[in-house]
Order: sequence, then C-alpha cells, then structure tokens
Amino acid sequence: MRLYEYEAKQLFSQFNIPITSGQVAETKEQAKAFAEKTKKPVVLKAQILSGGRGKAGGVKFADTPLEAGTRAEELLTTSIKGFPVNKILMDEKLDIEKELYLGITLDRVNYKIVVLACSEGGVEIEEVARRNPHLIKKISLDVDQRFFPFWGMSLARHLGAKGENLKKLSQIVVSLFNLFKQYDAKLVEINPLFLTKDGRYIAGDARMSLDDDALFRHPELAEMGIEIRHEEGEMTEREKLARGWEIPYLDLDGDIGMFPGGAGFGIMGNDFIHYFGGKPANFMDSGGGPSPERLARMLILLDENPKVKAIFGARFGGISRCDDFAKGVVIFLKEHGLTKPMVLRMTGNMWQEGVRIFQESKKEHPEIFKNIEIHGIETPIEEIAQRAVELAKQR
Amino acid sequence: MRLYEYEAKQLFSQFNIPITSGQVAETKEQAKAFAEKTKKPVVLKAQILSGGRGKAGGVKFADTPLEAGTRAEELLTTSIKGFPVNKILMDEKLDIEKELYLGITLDRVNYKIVVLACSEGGVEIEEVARRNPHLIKKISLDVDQRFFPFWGMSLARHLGAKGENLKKLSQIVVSLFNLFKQYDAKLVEINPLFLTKDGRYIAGDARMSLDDDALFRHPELAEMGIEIRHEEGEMTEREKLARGWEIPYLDLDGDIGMFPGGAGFGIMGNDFIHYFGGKPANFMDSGGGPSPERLARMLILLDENPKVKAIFGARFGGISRCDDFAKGVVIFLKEHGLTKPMVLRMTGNMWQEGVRIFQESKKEHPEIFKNIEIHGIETPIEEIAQRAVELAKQR
Amino acid sequence: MAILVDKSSKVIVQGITGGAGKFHTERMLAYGTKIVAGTSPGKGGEKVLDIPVYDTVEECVANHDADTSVVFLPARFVMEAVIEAIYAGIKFVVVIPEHIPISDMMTVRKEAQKFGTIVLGGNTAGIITPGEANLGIMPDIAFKPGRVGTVSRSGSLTYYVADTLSRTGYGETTCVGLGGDPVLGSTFNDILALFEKDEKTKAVVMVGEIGGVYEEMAKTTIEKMSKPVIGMIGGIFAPPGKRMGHAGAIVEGEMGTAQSKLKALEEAGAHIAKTFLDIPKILEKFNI
Amino acid sequence: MAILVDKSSKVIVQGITGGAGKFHTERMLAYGTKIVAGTSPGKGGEKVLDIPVYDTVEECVANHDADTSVVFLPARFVMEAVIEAIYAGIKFVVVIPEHIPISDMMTVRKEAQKFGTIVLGGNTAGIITPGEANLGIMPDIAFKPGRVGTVSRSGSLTYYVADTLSRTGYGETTCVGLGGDPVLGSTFNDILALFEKDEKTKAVVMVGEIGGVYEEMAKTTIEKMSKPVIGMIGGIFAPPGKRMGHAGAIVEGEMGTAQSKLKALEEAGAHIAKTFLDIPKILEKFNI
Repeated sequence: MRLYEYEAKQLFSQFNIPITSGQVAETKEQAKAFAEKTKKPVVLKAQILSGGRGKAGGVKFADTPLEAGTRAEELLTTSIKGFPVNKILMDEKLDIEKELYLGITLDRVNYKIVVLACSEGGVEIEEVARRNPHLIKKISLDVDQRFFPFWGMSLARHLGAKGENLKKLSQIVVSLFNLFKQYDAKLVEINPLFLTKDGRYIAGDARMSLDDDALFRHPELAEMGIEIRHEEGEMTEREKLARGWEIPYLDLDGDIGMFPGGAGFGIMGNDFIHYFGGKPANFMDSGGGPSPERLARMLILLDENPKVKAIFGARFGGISRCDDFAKGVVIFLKEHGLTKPMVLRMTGNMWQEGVRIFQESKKEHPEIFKNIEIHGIETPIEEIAQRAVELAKQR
Repeated sequence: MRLYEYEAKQLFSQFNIPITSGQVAETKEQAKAFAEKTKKPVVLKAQILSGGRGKAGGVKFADTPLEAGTRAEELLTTSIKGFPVNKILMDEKLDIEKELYLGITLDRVNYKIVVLACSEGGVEIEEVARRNPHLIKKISLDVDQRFFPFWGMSLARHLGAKGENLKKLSQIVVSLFNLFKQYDAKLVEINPLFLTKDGRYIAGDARMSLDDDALFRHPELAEMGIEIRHEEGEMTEREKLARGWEIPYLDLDGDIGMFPGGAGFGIMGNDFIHYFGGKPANFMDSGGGPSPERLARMLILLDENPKVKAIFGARFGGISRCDDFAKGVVIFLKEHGLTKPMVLRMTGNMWQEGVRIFQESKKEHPEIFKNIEIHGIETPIEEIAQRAVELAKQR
Repeated sequence: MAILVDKSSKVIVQGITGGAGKFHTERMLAYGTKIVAGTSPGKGGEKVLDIPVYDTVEECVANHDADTSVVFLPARFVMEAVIEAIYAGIKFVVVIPEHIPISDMMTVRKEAQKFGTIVLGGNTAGIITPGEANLGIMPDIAFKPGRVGTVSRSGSLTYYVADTLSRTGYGETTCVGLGGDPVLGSTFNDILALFEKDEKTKAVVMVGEIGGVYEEMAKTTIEKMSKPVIGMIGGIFAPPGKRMGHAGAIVEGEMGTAQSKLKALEEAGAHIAKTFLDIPKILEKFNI
Repeated sequence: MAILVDKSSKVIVQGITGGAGKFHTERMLAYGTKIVAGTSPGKGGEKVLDIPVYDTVEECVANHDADTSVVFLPARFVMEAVIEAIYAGIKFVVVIPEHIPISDMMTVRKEAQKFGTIVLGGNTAGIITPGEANLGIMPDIAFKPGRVGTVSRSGSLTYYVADTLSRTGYGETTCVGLGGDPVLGSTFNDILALFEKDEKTKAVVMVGEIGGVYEEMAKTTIEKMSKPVIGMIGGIFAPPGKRMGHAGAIVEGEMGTAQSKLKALEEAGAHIAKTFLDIPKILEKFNI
C-alpha cells in the first residue's frame, strides 16, 4: 500500500532524511496562514495516492498569502487523476540548484533489493532509464545483506557530491535504506531530491509503498493514522464496508456481481465475462476457508449494489469447503433474501454435503430459491459465465 | 571484560530472562533486612570477578535473618580467590528440581558463535564436556546468521523441556542470544539455570564477558556503572592511575620495571627477564605511537614504584618513533628525575633523531643521565635484559 | 512417474493440531497420502488422527525419515517453520498459508537455495499426483491420473484446468500450485523444467495471471522444451494498479501486464487458451 | 620472489590524510613502495605527498589499477574500510589499527573469504619484503633481503627477529605481522602455506604468544612443510587471565597457554627458540 507524501515525510524525518518544515492544509485559511508565517513564496502539493501529480496539475506555486489561499482552494475543490484532493502539503519554495533521484525497490526477477541513484531527477525515472541509462547507477543486494556506507558514498559520487556534501548525501542513502528495511517497504523514492543553491539536500517529494502483509509488524503506523489502503486511490464506501468485514473487494464499473471462490478464478472469471460480452461490477475474494457468515456478507455486498443486475457464483471447494459455502448461501437467502438473479456452480471438497444442504433447505423453503440456478461439476464453468451474462441482459 | 553477577542479571532482566528478585548488600544490616523482608531461607553470593566461587566458599545459605547477617559479615570480611568481597547478592533460596546449563561463546577456531545447552548444570561445563560429552548439545552459527527460534526449541528439548515449558525455555535461549549480540559479548552463561519444583526456569547465576573493543558502541553500560576492567579481579591503585592516563599497565610481583615498546615484546621480555634469573614488577604497553608526555608518565609509574629496583627499557621504533621516545625520556629525566638505574636499547624508525636528542640533552644536563645506560642496534636485546637483572641484583 | 511427490513421499504436516491442519490431514490421508508425522511446538507426544505429533521437525526426520512437509500455520510463523524444515533436511516444502511478508519469503528462498530444498508457495493450494498423493487443499474430485502436467499460480484455476483435463480423458501426471503470493518458493521455470524431464508427462498446461514477472521469466525455459506447452493468462480485462486478492496480482510496470505475459508465451512457442474449453481443443492437435 | 607483496604491488593508503597515514606513507614511499593513491572520504581531489587522494577505493582501482591496501583509520571505521576495499576488487589488505571489535573482524573475514581477498591484521605492524616494499609501520633498519621468512603476531617481535636474522647474514624474504587482535584476517596457517610455496624462502621463523588458538591450529600445516620451521612462544611466565595489552593474549581455556602452544609446535616438528639469539644457532644446522 502506498503512503501519502506527508505520511512518508513523517517517516523520513524519523530517519533524519532532510525535508522542509512543511505543513498539511485542509482549508484555504490554513494555506494562507502557512504562507503568512513563512514570509516566502510557497509550493502547494495535492496529497493523492498516485504518481504523475505534477503533470496532472496537482502542484502549484504562490508568491503571496492571498495567492496561496486561492491556489489551495483550487486544489481542494478539484480531482487529480480521478482522486478528490482532501489535503495539500504546503512547503516553502526553495532555490534549486539541481534535481536528483534516489530510490530503493525490490527486484522480483533476481530476488534482490535494488538501490538506485539518478543524476536527473524530477522526471519519470522509467523515462530516463530509456533515454539515458548511464545516468542511473544501481546497487543490488541480497535480502539479508547489510548496507555498507561505502555504497552510499559511491551513489553520492554518482550524483556529483563532493567534500562535506559527499558525506551528507551518503548518509541520506544509508538512512533511506534503513527506512526501507525498518518498515518492510516495497518501494521508497525521493524524486526529486533537491540540491539547493545554498548546498543543502532536501527531499522534494517522498513516495513509499509498504508490504501490506508485513503491516502486522508495524503497529506504530496505525497510531500515526497510516491504515491499510489500495496501492492507488482511496476506497469507495462499499470497499470500506467490505474491508470492515475483512473481505477483499473492489468495485468495477459493470453490472454482473462476481461471487467467485479464489482470487485466481476471480481474475480469470472477470475475463470470461468480458469474452461473453458482459461486464463485472466487482472483484471479490473469499479468503482462505471463509465462514458461512462471511459468505453471506459477500452476497449482501452484491445484492445491495444497485448496479448489479445478475450474480455469477462459482465455488470449487479447496481450502474453502462446499458445506460451509452452501450454509453461507442459505443463511443469506433466509436472512436477507436474494433480489437479483444468480447462477451458481459448486463442486470440490465436501460437495456432496453442500448439495445435501441445498436440497434440505429447498425442501423447507422453496420460495427463497426462486432466483437461483444451481449447477454441479457436470456443467462447464464457461456455460455458467455465459448464463450470467444472459441473465444480466434480460434485466 | 567480565561483569559482576548482579550487573549481568540487570541485563538479563532487560531481555526478559527470568531472575529472582534478589538484592545487592554491602553491609550485614542490609543482608539481615533482605532476609526479614523475604521471610524465607536465603542464599548469599560473594560478588567477585572470578569463576569457581562456590567451591571457594563464596556462596552461603541462611535460614534466619540473624544467620543471614552473620553469613554476610563473614563474606564481606574475607577474600575469595584473592579478591576482597565488597558486595554480596542476596536471593531467596529456591526449591530446585534440576540444574541446567546454557551458554553462548565465540569459537575462535572456526570463527563461529556457539550456543551450548547441557542437561547437567551447576558444575563446571569443561568437566562435563570431558566426562559426558553427550549431555552437551551445540549449535554453531556464522557471525551474520540470524538465530532461528527452532534452534532454541531444539536446545530446550535437549534440556528435557515439554509443553508450555518448551516454549518458555526456547524463548530464554532466543533472548540470551539477542543479549549476546546486543552487547558484543564474548561469553554469556547461565550456570546453573534452575528448573524449580513449581516448574519455572530461573537464572541461578549469570556470567557475561564483553568485547572491550566494542564498548564504544554501548555508552549505556557506563551509565549503569559498568566500566572497563580486567577479565579477572579489580585494579590496583597504580593500575587505576595508569588507566587514567590510558596506559595499559599491570602490576606483577617482581622488582624490575619493564619499559618495553610494543605488547609483543612486553610479553616476551617478561620471559627473558625470568630466563636470566630476574622478576618483572609490571607489564606495560605504550600503545600505538605514544606521545613524549605519555612516555614520561610511563616512566613515572615505574620510578615511583617502591618495589622497582632497576628499569629495563627497549624501544624498536615502529608506529612509535624514536624521536618521540627520546623526547619522552628527556622530559621525564628533567621534570621528574630518575632515581632507579635504567638500561635502555633504542633503534628503529627515526633512531638517528632519537640519538641526536639524547646527545644534545646530555651535553646540556649531563647530571640527569647519571643512572641511565643507553644502547643501540649493535647490542642484542638479550644482553640488555641480562644487564637489567644485574642492576636489580646490585640494589 | 510424476514430479516432486508420489506415493513413496514421507510427508509431515507442520501445524497438524490446528483446525485447517487437522481437516486437510484427514483429507490427504483419505486420498492415500503417506503422512508419517506432524509438528506442533509444545504438543509433542500427542496424536492427531493416529499420526504422532512432535515439537520439532528434526524429530520427524529422525524417527520417520520424513522428506516432505506441508505447512498449515499463520503467515507470521511460516518463515520460521519452513527454515526449520530446511535445516532439518526436508527436501520439499509446500506452503499453504497466504500473505507471507515479502522479506520473509526472500529469506526462505535464500536458505532453501543453500540446502537445495524445493519450496512451493506461499498461498498455494498445494500439489497433487492423482492416484498417489495429495498435498495441500486441492479437492480430489477434479483430478484423474493421466498424461498432462499443470502448473498455475492459483488454486481455483488449477481445479478448473484439471477438471477439464479429467473430463476430456487426458488426466494429469502432477498438478502444481505455485501460489499467489508476490515472492514464491518455486516459479514456472522450475516446474516446467521438471515436467520436461518427466517421462509420463506428454504436455503441460501453465496458467499465469497479471502481476509479477514469473510468466515472462518462463520464456527461455518454454523455448527449450520438447513438449507442447499450453498457456493461459488471467487478467486481460483487469483494471491496472489495484490489488486483486492475490498480492502478486498488482500490475507493476510493463513486465506485469497480461499483454506482456501473453506476448512472452506466444514468442516462446506456447499455445494460448482463452477459456478452459480451449485446452482439449489444442491438445487434440498433438498425438498424446 | 617473495610472498604477498613486492615491488610490483600497486598500493593505496586508506586514511592517507590522517597523521599516522601521512607519516607512514612518506616512510613507505622512501623505501620504494609503489603507492599509487590514497583515500579519505570528502577529500577526493586533494594530494598528499604528491599522491592523489580519492573519496572511494573504487576510484583508486579504476584509475590506478590498485591491488593492495594499507589501512590507517580509527578502529571503528576499519570494518567499513576493509569491506569497501574487498568489494572494490583489492586483493590484499593490511589493517594497521588495533582494538577492532571482534564481531566487526568476523564480518570482515566472511566477506574476504567470499571474494578470495587476503587480509592481514588488525593490529599488525604490516608486512615487508626487504628491498622491495614496506607496507605498514615497520622500521627499515631491522630488515635486509635474504632467505628466511618470518611470521609473528607482534610488531616488536618481528623487528627483533628480523634484526637478529639481518645481523647474522641470513636476511629475510618477507616478514609478516599477523596482528595482535583476537580475531585476525590471516593466521599462521595461511602464511606458512605461502612460505612453503615460495622458492626463495629456505626456512621460516614463527613467533607466537599466549592467548588465542592460532599457534595450535598451525600444527597440521607445519607437519606437512618441507622447510624448517623455528618456533618461539612469548608468555611462558605471563600471569594467567589478565589482559597483556594484546586483546588476544588472554589465556582462555587450555588451548591458549604457552605450554599448549609449545607442545603443538614441538609435536609438529618445529625447532623451538627461547631467545632471538637461539634462532641463528638453529639455522646453522640447516644448509640454507
């Protein structure tokens, strides 16, 4: 998950990576006040969970407090790359000598940690990599390798540092590496890293993406208000509801409610629906071995979504068992009721038990099964997907 | 350097290694008070920087507060293995089911860290290694290898732990390893490690030796009152004076003041004096590249020692330069004056300059050179040592 | 013949006393898998389904000559457990749990490499050699002994592919789940190479998905293979940059897209299936 | 011929701008040692004694093809500096500073081993091949080109031994100071093996001292040597368990005593000298 610039900068300052003494503003007035206090031209940066903010108009400058208020208002009432701007980070505008790049990421081809320095910063690093690869210097490390400061020195030299600045910049590289390791990051970037006219290095921007699966090791982040979120953008209300229930859920813009078992078929089933001319309304994963209650809640998310016209259900019981699955569906049918047509295929571990549960329940309450078609292993999953598309088109 | 038991136990408790809530006593009254508060039989342990304390009578038991006072007085007015006892550690006497051994040390043959568990504790581990080597289980690790808890489990199993106790004991192993690494220890031992009748593990004793050369990384130890010291025993007054001047110095029980350059020849010169029938009064090392002032102070330590009858000086200038050496000797001769006969051999880096300094100074102040014989590379060092023995015998 | 696991594998279950561990141990046993022991620290001496439970893996190896392990433990204990198995001499470890921290799994890979241990997962449904042994959580119903090998990052896709192969009479030699986590113990490369060497396997179905670089990396192996490889990629219509349940399925850079994966497979000479039903249609062209 | 260093060695000084670094660089240059560059982070571009100073070792290797380094830096910076040299491709590093933390030096050993780099020290007086190159702090006056190799843990003992060999006409091929710290980059074993292979070396004098296990470990190497080895051990009369300046000289257990060292040498067939004057007396017996 990605951090906001102002969050990443909080962590930067814990590790003594120099940042300007900026401030977050949520209103025009706060922006004005900051500019008045600073008594210098300021820069206003929209806080969104996406890159390419500068190009998209998310960074603005102001010479006077009045102008700062105006610019802040513009940013706070707009969307950048589709994301509404709720916070802006205000900084004093610096006299820049040079813009550099520093980054650390995981190399998943070679299973290494890669530290990158580029003497051309403030632009997209992929762009530079294509155009001027010699400007980039890389150091690759094993996962358990400690970072020796002389690598920092070598990268700092590549960035043109000399004398006292060489030591300062190599210390920044070392600190950035320590930060990366400390928080189980997948990516840390300073782009641009400013060298000011008066010879200071200052992180102009701060990007961090953390390994969600290692967040349990960092309870202090939650205390700082840094909670789990998407890699890009904030969650919709339904996504937040799903997260509260610990269901991996993602809103898409189609009309077929997807109720697949397993993330793999979740992704593939999405393609199948497209192949047959439909569009899914969501992505959803049940997680390993979901309880009947959780399965019922998953169906609530779909049935209550006004955009959903039909539901495509697929369960190949592995770690998740068909008996639990059938129980969950029945709980949902009884307690909530199914208002959308649903087609379902169920097989795998404990399928006989699942079929028995459905049969018994249907005997008792045939009315709650009126919108549902249930299939077994005899019907290929492609036919089920096709049927879901048909059902959606009929509405 | 070695820590006192009570100091090591302070560090143990920081790492959640279970200890009894003992207390240090420096007087009979404190000992009595502790026994009164405890309302149980107590154990009193002399705090000295040496092993084999139990055999030497340094551990006593008392059933009543009165007896505790008597035992404390006995300990506090005696010497154990030659070391006066200034502090005793008081502990509640436990009901012991079993005594075990846990230790971590450096294997300097294979350059590994070795973790040892022995199911027979409370005795000398070397003894067990000879008699019943199968009772000892060893795990050897590379210096940068992290300690995986399953090794703790494996050692705990070797010590007979089961169920919840297995987890508790493996956690103690892990904690001991962390402690070892945290403080750059050369040795950490819990011997005995008690298993009490009520199923608790408690460190009965605590031994730690730290790497003196890594102490600079642990300023917090000085704050706890843990200062540099010998591996065994406390320092004499003259040794403390020398330490204040940052001169490695050790009192021995002979009568020849040793003023050798370099620790290597310091040790070998000690042997030479013995070969020729003499006995050195000290060991001394000048450290790398000593200043003239430090050299003068080294001579003060020797000349002011009433036991010293003659001084044996040897300087083969390497990182220490003969010009500085000669300057130091001259400062001493001028400002302090030499009261003991001294024989000296000087050669090596800058020897010509050293000879010149001696000659000029002697021309000016011939009287201060009356007790000193100066030789150069032409005289073998063995002859100089022999001469020093002669000079001492003449007094 | 088969790869990695067969009826002679001596299997232990790490975490055998937990709910999932016990449930799937029962299933695996019922399938005929030779499970010789289980571990659960602090519970050594107990029995689960008549299988002896030990505190440590080293005891399982010493007492039962165990060579294979299936791990059913919470994610935060997985690194420790797998490395314990590696150091104890286990040669093949199947990691069922999901959401293992990336740095933990990178450490596991390093230790595994040192000792030549093969690790599958994390977040794998396991591995099955139909009729011989079933390690993990895969439902028996989908699988039949036969002549096609399958390898996939997803459990559910493995089931659908095997179901298709079983119902069309091809059957499977071994079905391997690589796992859905971002850093995996084994990759398509490793498994494809094993299938190439396995005499009974006549063709391989590999199912990839968006995110990560494992499919692209498989290109050089596929190029060298003598057996037909059928490739399938999930996520052609997935929105970019959003987490799709599998942590690995985040589209990061050009390497991770469905397009780049399809391109790599096509260039390597793999035959692309869009839906499962395409698989038997492609196999028909080969005389297997 | 000689071992480890000769007139073709391209030497750098790490810490060349410090007091000791500069002083001994001047001495080493005066001896004819080929010093091609020095390092001092933040001072790149300066010159010391006309020798170019760089920020990093990698520049010294790139610009001057350096292959050897002498380190003159405070103990706490030594690990970093040596490992920098190792990674930059330097093949032989001489560590003059003393009191290097044990764990730092164990880390250095590991990295050196990975890259096949030879490290001498810490707390060594250095190494000299008389008439060719002098690396470290050894005084020229003691040494003359000749036919005996010496290896010792102590600087001062190296000087006395060489002085004795020089004055009795044997002279030295190379004199090696292992260093006095408790964990060393190279040991008697390593250096004795090099002397055995060196054609010009006809005999070796090794001087050990109490503490550590290096002398005992040398036993197996000495046994296999074809050249006479003369052994000397310091500390026969040293009090046990007290720090004698050299951190290594703490008597720890049975292995570290002077007696155990003398015994190991005698059993290996080395000829024991008590004082320096015994050395030429022993050498006389061999036709070298």
